[in-house]
Amino acid sequence: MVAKENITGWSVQEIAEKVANDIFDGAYVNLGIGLPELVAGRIQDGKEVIFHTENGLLGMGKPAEPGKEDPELVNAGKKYVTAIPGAAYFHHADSFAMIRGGHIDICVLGAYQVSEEGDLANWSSGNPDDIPAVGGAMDLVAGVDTIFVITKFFTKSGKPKILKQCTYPLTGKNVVKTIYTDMAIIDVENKKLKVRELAPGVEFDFLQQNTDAKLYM
Amino acid sequence: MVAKENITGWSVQEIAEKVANDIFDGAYVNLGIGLPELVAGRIQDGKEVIFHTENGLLGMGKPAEPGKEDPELVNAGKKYVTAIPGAAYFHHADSFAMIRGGHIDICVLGAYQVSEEGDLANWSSGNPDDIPAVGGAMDLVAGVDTIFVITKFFTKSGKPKILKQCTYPLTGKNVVKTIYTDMAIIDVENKKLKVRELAPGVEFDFLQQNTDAKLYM
Amino acid sequence: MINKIANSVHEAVSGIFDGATVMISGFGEAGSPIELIHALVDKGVKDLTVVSNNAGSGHVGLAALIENRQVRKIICSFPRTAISVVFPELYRKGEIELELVPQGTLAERIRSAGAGIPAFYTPTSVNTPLEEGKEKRDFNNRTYVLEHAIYADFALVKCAKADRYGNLVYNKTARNFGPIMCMAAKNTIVQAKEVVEVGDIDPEHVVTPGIFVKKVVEVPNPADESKLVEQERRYPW
Amino acid sequence: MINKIANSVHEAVSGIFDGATVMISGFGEAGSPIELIHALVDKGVKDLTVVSNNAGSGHVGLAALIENRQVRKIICSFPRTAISVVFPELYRKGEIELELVPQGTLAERIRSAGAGIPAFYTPTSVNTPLEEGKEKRDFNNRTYVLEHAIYADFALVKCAKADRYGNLVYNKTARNFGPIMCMAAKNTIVQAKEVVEVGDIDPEHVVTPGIFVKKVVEVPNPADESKLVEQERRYPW
Repeated sequence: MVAKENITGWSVQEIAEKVANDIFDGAYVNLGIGLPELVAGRIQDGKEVIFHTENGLLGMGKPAEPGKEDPELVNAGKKYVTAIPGAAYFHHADSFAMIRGGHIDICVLGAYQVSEEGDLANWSSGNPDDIPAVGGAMDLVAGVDTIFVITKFFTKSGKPKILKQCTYPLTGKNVVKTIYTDMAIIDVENKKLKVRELAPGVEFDFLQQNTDAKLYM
Repeated sequence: MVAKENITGWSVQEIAEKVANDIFDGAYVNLGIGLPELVAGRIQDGKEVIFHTENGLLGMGKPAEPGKEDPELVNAGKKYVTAIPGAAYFHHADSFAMIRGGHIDICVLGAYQVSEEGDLANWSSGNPDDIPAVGGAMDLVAGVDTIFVITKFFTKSGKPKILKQCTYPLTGKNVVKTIYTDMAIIDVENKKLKVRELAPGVEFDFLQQNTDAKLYM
Repeated sequence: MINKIANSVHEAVSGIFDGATVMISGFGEAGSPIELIHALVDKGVKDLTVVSNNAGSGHVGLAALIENRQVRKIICSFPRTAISVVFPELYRKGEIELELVPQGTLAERIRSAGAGIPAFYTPTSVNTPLEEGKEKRDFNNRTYVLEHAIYADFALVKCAKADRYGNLVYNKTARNFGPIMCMAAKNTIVQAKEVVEVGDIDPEHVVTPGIFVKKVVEVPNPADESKLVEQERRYPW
Repeated sequence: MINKIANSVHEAVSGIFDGATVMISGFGEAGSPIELIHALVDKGVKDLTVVSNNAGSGHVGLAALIENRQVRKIICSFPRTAISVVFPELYRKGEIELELVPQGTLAERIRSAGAGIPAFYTPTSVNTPLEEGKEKRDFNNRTYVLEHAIYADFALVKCAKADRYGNLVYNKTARNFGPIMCMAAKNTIVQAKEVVEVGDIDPEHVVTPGIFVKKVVEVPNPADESKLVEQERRYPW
């Protein structure tokens, strides 16, 4: 059996590129905070993808250049961004109408845990000492049909993030379509986890041995 | 007993002026179609009143001058109007948010019938051959606190419009605050009709004899 | 590349099918997408459910669509106007169905569909004949009725300016139902007086963001419905 | 004559009372009416329920209001940020109440209050711990929860331009909760970077029509919250 430490898998930029590959030309996409933000930079030339940020902007552009930050032009992670030509600003109720109303094609989110059936936990560790904070995560998983998760396969302490059952409080049930990790790309099909692609040097058995979720090839 | 035919009462312009007197400076006012439209022209100098038309304009101005009509600038009665400086356009859901959300101060409506308790019927004769059409009337009486009715006291066939009970289908129950007619101004107070002012030559007894609603002086 | 521009009104409405629910913007003639409606008359699809504030005037636009027997049912607030002749006649004969909805409830039901809200409570119509069949419920000592979202397969909308992303701005009170119908329909088809370059509409001034729009067709000189009615024109002419 | 212009932030907030529910616009610092909040700190009213997306950063703005023990309860979606220190401390001590609401539900509950909708159904939070205590109901084979409008006595809002009628336009993503909070509160108090003449804002571009606004005060050079936090400033200074 291969030790985890000896497997590098894909870099986060490579994972982001895999996600970007699955975003179609013309898609309206919402990117969560953290790893998902990398996806914007990996969209292939020739594809026109419109990024939505739930704090009221459709047509989010690149991060603001140093010295050109505008504190009134930020993304959902409160980072300074820009707007592309053809962008639109709107208020929060209209922004979440886009989300809840099913108008966003794809949402890419980070995860604490994903279950065998595509349940997602990404807002609370359930630790009573933590300050609970949910933001727009629950609205996104409830409103957007295609939820991609981008995450490392293991937590920092080496525990799998893909589990038979989530132990953390859920963000949504049966919502994840595909999980993009450094080890593999895994689709959730009819409440089953199907490994679509393995990172170089990663074997199916290694993955299966490292999660109590049942994986299919 | 005085015959109806011999009583002239107030002119429609005079009634409109009485309504205008009761509209406070700074009020947001919605005017119904027909007689209510006369009120706009009678607002006293020095008062600034903002007119709302439910098809998406706050700050409706005077009727459009002949030759300057814009088919895309109309009021709720589909008449060509103008917009004042400081006006705002918005869509129908926002417009009715203003109405339903209680933001309009006063609404002036026409009436088929008003009951003793302030019920209003102004959208349907109940005749099965008539094409039913409700427009914004029910939203207005449900959403605006102060509903003024401006109407002739008698129908064209000489029947009273103020009745113990409305016989036509209701627009709303217990909604009318004041009824401005050619014969008198009548307030609805605690579900009772109190005559506030009689037109010149009109006696209280004459009014009482011409309606089955109980009137108070 | 995103390019929602269609080459003709006929191309724009080509996907509309028999039995579809079609929202049509406009408050009377203001904002009514008359050229798109006429393309739909040409197409001849039937059994439509139309959602629109009014039921058309004279024998053009929505009235022509109804007269051509393409509309099974209309959901609207005010089908009666002085120059509405087609709808009243068919309605009296029992040949078209009517769902009469208070105007604000109509607007909110449309907006709700676009916003992913399946149902909401409103005070409008309580204690009137239009509360009939509706579930009632009290909140804070006031009675409300439950109203359901109106979803549509298509929306036909008129606007002033559009770009290839589908960003729209409107003209004056012709805005009316346009923005919320764009939100509520699966496929929103827009006729714009002018198609402009991406970036020409200030992001602060966009009224309908392109996400709500599927197709845009430029109609630089739309017909003036009231003039056509005055001239007693009939479509198809 | 309509003149909603107040002479100072202190005059603008003078009507706010102990126990009031106060909405505060902003998404982080973008759109946060920091000068109005500081005026409220100066005023010292207590037992406030604050409705705001976040719970403040550092020791200025909303964080200063909380630190000054004026807030009994906060209704928000995201009270946790890297530089949020005041709220977490009081929350852990049990000295401030939190109602955690998903961001879209928060926005829709605010908008509903402004639109006269007492309650609506949404799919958000179903099958999560945040559905707890909420009524559930199925529509078209999907489960939704019932959510209630959030009404407020006051709203404190920041915008870019305003006129004496209270018409407002915003700047970029600082718009966020401003327009809907203006609708939801009985008394909306706005700080504008610029007060312009009536007629200077194009009626097509007005985002918040004056009907939703009670008072406007010009604050030409609002503080930059993130800079104050960086400088470790504390209010009152």
